[in-house]
Amino acid sequence: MSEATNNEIRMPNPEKLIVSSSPHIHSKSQEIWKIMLWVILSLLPAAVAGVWFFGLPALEVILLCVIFSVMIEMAWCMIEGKPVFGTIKDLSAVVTGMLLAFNLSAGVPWWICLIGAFLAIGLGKQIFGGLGSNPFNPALVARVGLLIAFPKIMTTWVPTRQMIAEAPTYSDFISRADMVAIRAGKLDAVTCATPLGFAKNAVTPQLVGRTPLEAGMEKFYAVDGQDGLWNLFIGNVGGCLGETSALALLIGGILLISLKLIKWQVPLAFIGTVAVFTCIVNMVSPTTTPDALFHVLSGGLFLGAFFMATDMVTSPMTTKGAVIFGIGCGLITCLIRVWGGYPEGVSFSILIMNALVPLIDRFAKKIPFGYKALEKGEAI
Amino acid sequence: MEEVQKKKFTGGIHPKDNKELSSGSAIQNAPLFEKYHVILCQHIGAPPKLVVKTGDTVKKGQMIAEPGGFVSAPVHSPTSGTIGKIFDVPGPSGVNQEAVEIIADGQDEWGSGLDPIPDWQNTAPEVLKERIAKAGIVGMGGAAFPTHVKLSPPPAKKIDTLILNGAECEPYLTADHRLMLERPEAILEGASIMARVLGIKNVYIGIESNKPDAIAGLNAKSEPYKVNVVTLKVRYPQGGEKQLIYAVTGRKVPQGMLPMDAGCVVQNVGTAAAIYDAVTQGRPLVERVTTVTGEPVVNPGNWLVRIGTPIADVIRLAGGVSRTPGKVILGGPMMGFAQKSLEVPVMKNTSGILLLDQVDTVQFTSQPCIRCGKCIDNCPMDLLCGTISCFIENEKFDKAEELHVMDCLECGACAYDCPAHRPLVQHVRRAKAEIRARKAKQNPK
Amino acid sequence: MHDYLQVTVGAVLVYNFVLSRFLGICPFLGVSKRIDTALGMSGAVIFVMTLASMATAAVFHLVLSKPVEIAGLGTIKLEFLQILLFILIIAALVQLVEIMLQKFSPPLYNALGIYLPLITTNCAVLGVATINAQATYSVWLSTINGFFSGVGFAVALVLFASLRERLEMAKVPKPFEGMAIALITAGILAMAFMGFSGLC
Amino acid sequence: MGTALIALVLLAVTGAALGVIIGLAGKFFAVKTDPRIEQVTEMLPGANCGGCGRAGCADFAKALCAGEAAPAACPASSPEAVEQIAAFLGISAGGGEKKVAVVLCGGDKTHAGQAAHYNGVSDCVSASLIGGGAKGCTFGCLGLASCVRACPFNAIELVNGLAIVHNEICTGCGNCVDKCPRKLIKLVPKTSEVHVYCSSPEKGPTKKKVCSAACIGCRKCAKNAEEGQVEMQGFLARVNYNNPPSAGLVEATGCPTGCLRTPEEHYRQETATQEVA
Repeated sequence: MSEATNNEIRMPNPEKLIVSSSPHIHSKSQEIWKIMLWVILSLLPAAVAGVWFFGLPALEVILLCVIFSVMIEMAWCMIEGKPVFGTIKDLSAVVTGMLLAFNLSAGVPWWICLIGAFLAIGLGKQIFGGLGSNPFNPALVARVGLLIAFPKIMTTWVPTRQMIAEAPTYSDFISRADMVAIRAGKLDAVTCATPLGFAKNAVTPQLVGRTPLEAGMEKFYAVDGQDGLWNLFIGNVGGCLGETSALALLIGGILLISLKLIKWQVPLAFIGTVAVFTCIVNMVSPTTTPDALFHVLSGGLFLGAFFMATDMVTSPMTTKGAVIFGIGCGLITCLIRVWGGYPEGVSFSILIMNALVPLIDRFAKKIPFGYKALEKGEAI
Repeated sequence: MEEVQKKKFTGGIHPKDNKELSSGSAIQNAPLFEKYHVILCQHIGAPPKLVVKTGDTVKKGQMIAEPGGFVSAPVHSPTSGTIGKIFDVPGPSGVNQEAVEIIADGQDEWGSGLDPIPDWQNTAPEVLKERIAKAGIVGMGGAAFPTHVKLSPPPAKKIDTLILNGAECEPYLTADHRLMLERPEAILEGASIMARVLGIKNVYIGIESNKPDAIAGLNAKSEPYKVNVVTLKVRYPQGGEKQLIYAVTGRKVPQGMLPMDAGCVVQNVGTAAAIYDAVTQGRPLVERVTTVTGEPVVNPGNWLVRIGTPIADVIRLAGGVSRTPGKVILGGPMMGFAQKSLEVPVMKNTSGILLLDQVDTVQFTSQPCIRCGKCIDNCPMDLLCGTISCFIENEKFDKAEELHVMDCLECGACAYDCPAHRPLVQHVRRAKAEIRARKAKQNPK
Repeated sequence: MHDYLQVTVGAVLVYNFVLSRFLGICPFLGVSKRIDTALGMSGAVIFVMTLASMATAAVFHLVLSKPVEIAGLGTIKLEFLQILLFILIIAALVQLVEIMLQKFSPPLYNALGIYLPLITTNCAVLGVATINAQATYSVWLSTINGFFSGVGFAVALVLFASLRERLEMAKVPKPFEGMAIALITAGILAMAFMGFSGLC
Repeated sequence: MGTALIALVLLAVTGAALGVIIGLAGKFFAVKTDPRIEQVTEMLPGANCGGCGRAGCADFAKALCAGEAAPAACPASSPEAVEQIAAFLGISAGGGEKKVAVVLCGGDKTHAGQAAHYNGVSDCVSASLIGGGAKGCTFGCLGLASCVRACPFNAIELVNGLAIVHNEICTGCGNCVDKCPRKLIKLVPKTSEVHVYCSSPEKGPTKKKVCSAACIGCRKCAKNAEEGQVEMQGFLARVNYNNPPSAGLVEATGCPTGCLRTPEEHYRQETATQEVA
């Protein structure tokens, strides 16, 4: 080859080359912000359902939580000396904000959102070193923290639009509590109980000649008419704004599972354990707790099973561990729901299982390729 | 005879293979260049000893360095000419290595001193094995382990299967693919020679299903050689030794052991063709097929280049680049080595020269692991990659060892899918180096 | 039966010594850096708590709860001696455990270091003794309560140790490194355990 | 009065009984330990640096009491502390010169360029495994602070991409020596006043291409020093640390690239170039 042609050929400039370890290419679809974006998208059905049932105040709570979460993350990064827009770009703060809002009643005042966002982002995540280092689910840290600090506000539920419109007898069972004081003029001054609250008989006075559970359940079905379970499924019941609609959560959950962003074993083990456990208890002693279907559809079980227990950072990494984690969550949830002091145990159970994750990780390891062959002596 | 793979390993990834860039272009012979830099140690094992000195004249194929032991291989001159200086050139691993400069005289005259053995079917296996050793043949797929050593299993190990690796699971690379298309007989006959050396009957050739033309071509010619062509699922790292054995035979190589512990010997298809040349033509390993590819390359393709050609010359053959690449990689994008110099010569195991645009290369970060578990799902060895890398990052090498970090293939399937862009393979390499150093310190032998 | 179940579940989960009663925080924070030492400490605490409960309950029922009549001095109730006597017994017990450990398991003895003698003055041990006395549990029930209180302590300690092993690899901001983040984690853990309240 | 008496008697009896039990247990299960071990451990610095070759200070103290080691084997103790331990145990302190570590490379960011961009783990071992690191000189300091992290005494500082040991803090424990993948760190006598800050065995012109502060093998220093004080190892001048030259050599030589320096001058110049950069 002659010198002349050599000069025309453009060659790479060695000084501009990058040296780094193999592999040199990367899957373009695997980015933290893309994962978070999918989670946000799959949370949207539940958000829409929340706004549909609880009205614009629900939207306001969602927006406030998201905005506060993002702002607190930015502020934290600023104080810590990190780039202010550095970590919000991965959208994890938005996800945390949404999950936090889903765990609040539609009727909470703005400052609950602020405190919740601070608990979630500050105490739940950034204090441990940011995304990836937090051992507990940030949104749940905030929810449990708020529940303990402000029990009254956190257990005051607003009824859905349909409930107010359709059931004139509704007012018999609502306590005209201090809703006015909480959100002056924004909602009707009514509150209602969650289905699990009815079951726990936490708010209804006991009727003569019936067990507390029967009385509670009767009231639940009386409030919601014949379609009690259907209402439970679509979310036309009282509760946190994002947890009531099992249908919407199921849609989002299936989206996440089909994208392989969460392990399907966790929700299955979680919900399955609750179903089996409550079914057994209900069969042995029907007066202790309602039937399994009621338990599965009520409370924050779907939200917890699909979106909180499956949080990558705070759940085990192996499939084996994920199953153990799910079963553990289910058991603790049932324990608290059936015999505990709180009507709902999903948040507590996930938080406790979060703490167990390092131990689960330690014992639920995978057997590397070729190790079984070594033990069995399959070698020739 | 065509077969379908028996077992499928768990994990693995399916990156876009981009093989269409160069798979259509036939192997071209590279022209003779003025100078070659032949690195002396081109294999795993004892370094060879130089047998020529500056000023000597050599013929093409003449031995310029003799083996330094049993696990070693000789090195031959890629062309006829005179020996220039003996100096250090940048090696593919980035460390300078001793090399011999050969100034071509333009005659390109053969003089290997090895006679062809056309009647190998009736030649003693020992003679064939010696020929393979003398021809300096090493594994051409990547590891560069001397082939005659692989063909000399200890008598205690019963070998019953020879597997030719034609999976070529690395994206971009097409050298093996073209070789299988253009020289199927050489590969099949080379396989038969190896089968004779090993004294076995079962010979398989595993090819990923994305090369249907190669499968069909080899199938059509395989009958007289009694070689079974196995179609493999397209999955990286299907071409990993242990994964290939598992796919073809259904046997798992026990942890920490070699393929021969599962009764198998695995050889690259390029090695088989080189053995064919060495035995039937009497030609030592002085040239090989290399793919030059990547989006920035003007004319990607496959070239038969002499060992010792600086990669700058090879890139020039492909017309240079149309834009500044971000990386120059020897080997494939998953396991190859990024280069900082274009003076690195082609080695016996250089299967490809890959140039990548900067936007296509991964930008590693030290972001914390978000524990998504992608790496664990992808790992073909079923290791807890993410946890291991966290331990290594905190210099807890003993804990990483407890999690079997030493079994890692470094295939890169973990880091490929890591949403946090963590340099998992680099962590593993560091841990392996540190653990080996610690062990060497504990028992200095 | 119900009594036993209530005592068991109560001691382990609901009235967990560390996470609910906030007793025994010193060894909880001190020996929770590694799971191995946490397990050793847990064993020691379970052992001491069980024995201490049994011994103190026996003393309580035999001596302290009964009015003693002594000639010339009249009837005296000795309950006021409870804490003094309990501390004496516990201190002696711990001393015994320490001597035994040093003899039979030197690595554990070394690993526990200063914390073993600290069990002597550990409020959790004295706590379980006084709780037993307050609730006037029988000797048998006291022993069970002591054992399961120890188990509850162990559960909290091992959980916490595993969390701290993980936190060691986290990039915690400078001001919160070390004990600060450990205390915050313990706080969240205690919050989570509040979910068990009302179980019995 | 009676109550107090009863209380006293009761406590005294219980205490006495328990005391007897513990006393007996102590006798039966007695473990013999050398009380000196604990005291010696307290006299040691407690950095657990491993510089003595033992697993931490407590292990070293055990070895000291057993007579298996000499107090001076502890590199981190001051001479006074060594004397104190020797006096306490009634043994000789043991000889040995005080050593310090030195990073024999002067290729900072200003003088030695990068051949390519490095993207990966910020650790020297990791970087050297990937294409031998991105630095132009394949023998120079990678500047990714592996030795800085390895030092239990914070004696190594990264100045302008170059690791520099602070002699006054360094105890010579040698933890950093193994950490350097380029083998640039040597333990030298604390008294040595001059070093050749280069470790590249390559030929002068080759070195010059990648680093302007390299030893080009001009032999000026070897000629100016006394016989045997500076040796030539191929193309590299090496100070003979068994017979180190005095600081005056620097001025006498006038090293053309300035890689022959005293440690103080080395630190001063690198800080100065860092400020410029």
